[in-house]
Amino acid sequence: MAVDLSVTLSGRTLPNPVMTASGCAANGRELHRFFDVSTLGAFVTKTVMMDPRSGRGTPRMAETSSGMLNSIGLQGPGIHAFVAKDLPWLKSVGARVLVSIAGNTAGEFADVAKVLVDSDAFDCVVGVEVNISCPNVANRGLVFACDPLASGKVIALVREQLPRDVPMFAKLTPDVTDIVSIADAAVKSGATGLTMINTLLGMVIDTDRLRPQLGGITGGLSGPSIRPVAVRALWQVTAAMREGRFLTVPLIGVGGVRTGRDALELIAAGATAVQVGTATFNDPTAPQRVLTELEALAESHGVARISELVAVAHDRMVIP
Amino acid sequence: MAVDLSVTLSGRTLPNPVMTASGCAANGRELHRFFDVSTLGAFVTKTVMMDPRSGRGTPRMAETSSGMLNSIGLQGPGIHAFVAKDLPWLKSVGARVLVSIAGNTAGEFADVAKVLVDSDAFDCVVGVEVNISCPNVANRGLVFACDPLASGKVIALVREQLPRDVPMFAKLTPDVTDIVSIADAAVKSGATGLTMINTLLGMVIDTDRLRPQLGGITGGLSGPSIRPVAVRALWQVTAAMREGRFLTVPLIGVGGVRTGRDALELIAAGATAVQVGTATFNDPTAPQRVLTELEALAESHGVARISELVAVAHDRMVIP
Amino acid sequence: MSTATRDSGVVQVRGEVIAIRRAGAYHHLTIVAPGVAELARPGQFAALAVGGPTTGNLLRRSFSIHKVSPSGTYGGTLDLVIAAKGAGTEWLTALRAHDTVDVVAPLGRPFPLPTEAVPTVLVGGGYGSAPLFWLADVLRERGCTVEMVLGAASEDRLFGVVEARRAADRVTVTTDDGSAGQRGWVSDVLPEVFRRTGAPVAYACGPMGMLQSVTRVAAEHGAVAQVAVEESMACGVGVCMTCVMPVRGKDGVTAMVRSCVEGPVFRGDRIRWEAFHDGVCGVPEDAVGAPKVGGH
Amino acid sequence: MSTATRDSGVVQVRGEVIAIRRAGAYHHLTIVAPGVAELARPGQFAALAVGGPTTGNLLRRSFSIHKVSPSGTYGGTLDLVIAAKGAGTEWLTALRAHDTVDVVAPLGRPFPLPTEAVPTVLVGGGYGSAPLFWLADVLRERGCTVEMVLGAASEDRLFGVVEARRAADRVTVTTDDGSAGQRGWVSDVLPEVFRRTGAPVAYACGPMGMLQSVTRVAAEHGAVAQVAVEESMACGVGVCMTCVMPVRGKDGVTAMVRSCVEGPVFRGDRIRWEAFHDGVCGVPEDAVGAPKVGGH
Ligand SMILES: Cc1cc2nc3c(=O)[nH]c(=O)nc-3n(C[C@H](O)[C@H](O)[C@H](O)COP(=O)(O)OP(=O)(O)OC[C@H]3O[C@@H](n4cnc5c(N)ncnc54)[C@H](O)[C@@H]3O)c2cc1C
Ligand SMILES: Cc1cc2nc3c(=O)[nH]c(=O)nc-3n(C[C@H](O)[C@H](O)[C@H](O)COP(=O)(O)OP(=O)(O)OC[C@H]3O[C@@H](n4cnc5c(N)ncnc54)[C@H](O)[C@@H]3O)c2cc1C
Ligand SMILES: Cc1cc2nc3c(=O)[nH]c(=O)nc-3n(C[C@H](O)[C@H](O)[C@H](O)COP(=O)(O)O)c2cc1C
Ligand SMILES: Cc1cc2nc3c(=O)[nH]c(=O)nc-3n(C[C@H](O)[C@H](O)[C@H](O)COP(=O)(O)O)c2cc1C
Ligand code: FES
Ligand code: FES
Repeated sequence: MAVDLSVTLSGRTLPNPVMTASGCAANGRELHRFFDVSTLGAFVTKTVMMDPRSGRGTPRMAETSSGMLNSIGLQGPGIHAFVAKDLPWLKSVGARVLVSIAGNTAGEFADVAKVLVDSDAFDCVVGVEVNISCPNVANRGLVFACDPLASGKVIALVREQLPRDVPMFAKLTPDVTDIVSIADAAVKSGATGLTMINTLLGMVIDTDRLRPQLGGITGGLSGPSIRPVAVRALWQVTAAMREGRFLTVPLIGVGGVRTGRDALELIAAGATAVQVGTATFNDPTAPQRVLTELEALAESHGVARISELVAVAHDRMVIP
Repeated sequence: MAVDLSVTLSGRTLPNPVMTASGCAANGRELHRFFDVSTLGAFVTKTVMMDPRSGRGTPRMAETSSGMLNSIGLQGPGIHAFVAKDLPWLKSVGARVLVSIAGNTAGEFADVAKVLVDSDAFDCVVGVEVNISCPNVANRGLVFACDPLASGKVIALVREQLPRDVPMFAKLTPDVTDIVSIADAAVKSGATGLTMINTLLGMVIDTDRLRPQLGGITGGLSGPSIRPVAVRALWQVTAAMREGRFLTVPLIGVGGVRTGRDALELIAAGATAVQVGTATFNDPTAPQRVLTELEALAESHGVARISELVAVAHDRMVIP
Repeated sequence: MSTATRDSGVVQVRGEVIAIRRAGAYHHLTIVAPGVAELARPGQFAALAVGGPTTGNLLRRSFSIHKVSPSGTYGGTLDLVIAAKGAGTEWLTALRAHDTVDVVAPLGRPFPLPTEAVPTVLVGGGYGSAPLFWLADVLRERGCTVEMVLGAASEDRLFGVVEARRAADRVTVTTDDGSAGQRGWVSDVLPEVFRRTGAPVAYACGPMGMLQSVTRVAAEHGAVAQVAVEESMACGVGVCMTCVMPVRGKDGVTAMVRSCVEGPVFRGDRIRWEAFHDGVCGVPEDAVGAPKVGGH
Repeated sequence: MSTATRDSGVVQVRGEVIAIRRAGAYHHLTIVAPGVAELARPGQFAALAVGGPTTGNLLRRSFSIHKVSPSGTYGGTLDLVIAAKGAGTEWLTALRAHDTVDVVAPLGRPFPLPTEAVPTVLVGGGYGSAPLFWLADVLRERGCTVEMVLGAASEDRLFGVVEARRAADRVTVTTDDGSAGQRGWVSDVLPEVFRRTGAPVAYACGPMGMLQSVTRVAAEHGAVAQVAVEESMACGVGVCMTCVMPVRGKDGVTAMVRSCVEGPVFRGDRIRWEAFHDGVCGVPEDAVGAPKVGGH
């Protein structure tokens, strides 16, 4: 019997829970050579800011054990070019789009959101992902998502720009002492959902040249190596919501998903939807393959709806 | 030409910079079947607390991509049995011992240190590693090392128990927003060095049973997968010390070291000595092999002393 | 090739696979592993590194030693019987002749042998029978009679039925689905075997549930069960503390002991079976250092 | 086997290695990869997954396509020339016949061909010569004359000297140590080659330093250099933005462009060589979206 794969995220129903991860799929055209991107639950675009950005110098990557470091520096065309070219293309192929936005200041986030909302192709947008895991120019470059106050401020300002019915996900960094307090602040400030996790801050040293391997010195660690951290973050925030510490909102899981089994792991920990990032570099069809594998796995667990598996592990603990 | 491998850690000179990691080598006898543990720079013992502890139920481990999770729960014989049996044995084979201690409360850390100092075999101890990455019973189980104040308190109390000339290393967790502030607090409170990093908090869900795989639900993530986080932590703290933000103390690097090249990476980031943990489970001779490989690599870099390579990457950045 | 390991009863050696063949649902590997045969005793195990140089699977996989032979055309060999179930065992069972694999062996405590010539019962579940044929040979050399009971879910999951007929004085086979031997569990036939043989000792290797019932039935017949357990192991050599289980010592005190060094063979009646539940094992309240209420 | 990929000029296919042989310091692999040959043009590359199912090395490795053949006993094949230097290339060069490897190809932009029959110069450094023989064939089919210059550190690091004699009208070889051909660098002999041939276009593939000097010498002789660059690539398909370099567009504006989709072949005079320094490349101040002083 076919499993109903549809999931509802803050009022928007998607045909299935699998998405690309921001920055790991560009804006769609490249992957569309390998599979039809409209078959995914949603397509998540590369984080876009107000102005065009060159990003950092190179090298921008280092392979690590079961993962990689990147220091792209949010290279992108700027929101105006994005809404003029990328978003209409995604709409033209029938994709449901989760647009990732960022800013150097809280105000810039809101400005980017405004341009997006006013754009022609906005009706293909099923939500906005607010990438608060980027440096706050006003606070010595401290990442917004490391501080509940700064996080809350960004979310509140973006919320004002978005129509009420547009879902807004705050994307959190795991590089904090207490991710629950950041989640709490984001939800209280109006996030209708949370995406977890962004990359971990890491570094690789080139042992031949004895210097940092990345031009940007530190970079973001991603890939299967970090999946246990993503699962833990989803678990903690789900547990906090179940305890009623703040409003229950849907979570989007991301971090190290390479197979349908990995996706199920994040779902069982609390994610309603799942993004596939670095695995796409290993296999350009990864998001689609993960979806197929996840479907088969859900079927083998005998559920009628994939949503029955969301957070299921919280109810299945064995206390001997 | 042979490289001089000796390193000095807070006044104690060790023949080389390679150590076991606490909890990854038991207390010596088992590995001594594979290589002579006295050939290492130092042998780091499993964290010991005041009383015997059973540790947690099982499963206690999960393999992860290029790493593993553990939730042992600090199983151990208690400090009295340790000083009666384990320490004398290590002394009898000529090992230099770095003793890892912990407590449920700041006071317990100090009590454990006192028993250790008063013990007969104490002269083989080249330092104490204070494992503050464990839960503080007095503060809802929050890990000491997540809070600068709690960290400082433990360190100050242990310091009082140790003779002036006994090096004391605070072992830090990477699960914090700002590791430099914890390092700062530990050094200001009397740590003569820092060990970085302990495991990252992680979790694995068994996707057949749809429940947490570990009996203890969450566990510590270790192995090559976390090496980029260790390198980053060593780099940040070294950079802060070089900027004069607090006293410069030696760092012991730990996290994902499997080869001599990995050890060199941590050394180039700022570590004076290096511990080999999870890799020992893959290869019981790993600590000794890492030492051999590190020596060859140092030679290939043409240095006379390994200490010339400590933090060398900070001086070799290319800013194009 | 072999690392001289300090006269310590264990070697680490880069083994060479010289034969690999299917045996029902399992793969039977023969590995040249100099030094192992001279040290190994029935009930001990080998820990193999998996995945090759680029692998992301760091932990060793443990397997009961099926048999060893000290010399041969290629030097000492080691035989293992492996069920492919996950990444590591799939890699191992896909090896080809002449591939190499890093082996640490022998590990753990062997089956203790009776000091006198007594009747014995050997019980194997699935691939758990692998170490029993060699054990049977050793027991028979000592004048013991050996009766074997082999059980599995289905015929393809039985290992060594033919070999059993050679190694044992009598063999009973059970399968859950009746595809071979008697339909049912080994515990269904065991009472009769104990009654018939009057064996004071049973040796068993297989799933935990089976080991528990062998222990129970043995006790009901006044026999001692020596069981080889299988607990998740990260290191296999005693340094990680992941493989513990609650076992009562000679002094009656329960401790969480490492099954890789103090086991894998334990007296069944010393294991605190009641602490095991659906793949999870708790710490009995009376165990040494058990968490106090409200404590750690 | 091959994944039909939406008429998009690229296929992902589980290739089968049918031959692997040493060629000096390199390994020459022939892989059955149906669908690639029909789409590929000289200068494009293939991205291979490495390490097998348990690997911790996730990123694909990129290699210039040496040649393709649309049909054959085994179906279309793809040839690559690989230098073992790290984990991935060591794994690839240790493959044996009948092993499989996941291939995505062809990728990137090919060498642009002259519209008229003109003299051409092809310059290869080390394994950088791999794509040039096929290019030479295509150029000669169009009536171009081809003069080849092959350089390397030492004789064993030259690739295809014999093949060059077949494919080109004239061949010059240089090695840093003089172990074959002329001692020195390709840039030492290039001025003479340009003078002699009057070629308006040069094609080059090899280390960045070499590409820069080919560009310079070509410009000095009024020629355009088309160079195939090698920048660290995480995905090879245009989605990760790791492989960028500063390149001036037709409009004169510099942008950080992806060398995997807008390259790997660029006009040499469009690359902002001055931004490269000892393995690191900065963002020129005048590049689109470059960090402002005090800005990001
Ligand atoms: C003392 C002992 C003897 C054994 N003898 C045999 C034998 O003769 N034949 C045989 O086929 N199997 C035997 N096993 C079980 C075998 O070790 C596991 O099936 C194997 O480790 C699974 O590895 P995997 O990579 O296929 O599975 P995965 O699930 O990928 O393994 C993940 C991790 O869990 C550990 N693990 C998983 N299952 C087990 C298990 N049952 N026991 C211990 N660790 C486990 C693995 O070692 C690995 O670290 C024995 C186990 C022990 C402890
Ligand atoms: C367009 C292109 C064509 C190439 N053609 C060839 C060829 O024909 N023959 C050949 O031998 N090599 C070629 N290379 C270089 C080849 O890709 C690298 O040598 C290889 O990726 C190194 O992998 P490794 O695992 O051995 O090294 P590692 O150092 O372990 O690689 C680590 C990571 O860095 C990346 N990386 C390292 N060096 C390079 C590099 N030079 N270029 C791109 N990525 C790199 C790897 O892909 C991997 O992700 C080409 C590279 C590019 C970009
Ligand atoms: C090359 C690269 C670029 C990324 N760019 C972005 C980005 O622009 N915005 C963002 O929110 N996350 C970005 N990420 C983070 C991913 O979206 C994702 O959160 C993270 O990589 C963990 O998932 P993974 O392990 O599946 O890759 C990037 C990751 C990588 C590897
Ligand atoms: C099984 C296991 C047990 C550990 N026990 C301790 C411990 O008792 N005390 C401690 O300070 N660290 C403990 N650690 C952490 C290690 O000492 C080390 O900091 C960490 O594993 C990272 O290093 P690695 O990647 O080399 O393993 C343990 C790690 C593992 C894997
Ligand atoms: S498996 Fe590591 S102590 Fe037993
Ligand atoms: S390698 Fe990923 S965009 Fe070029």
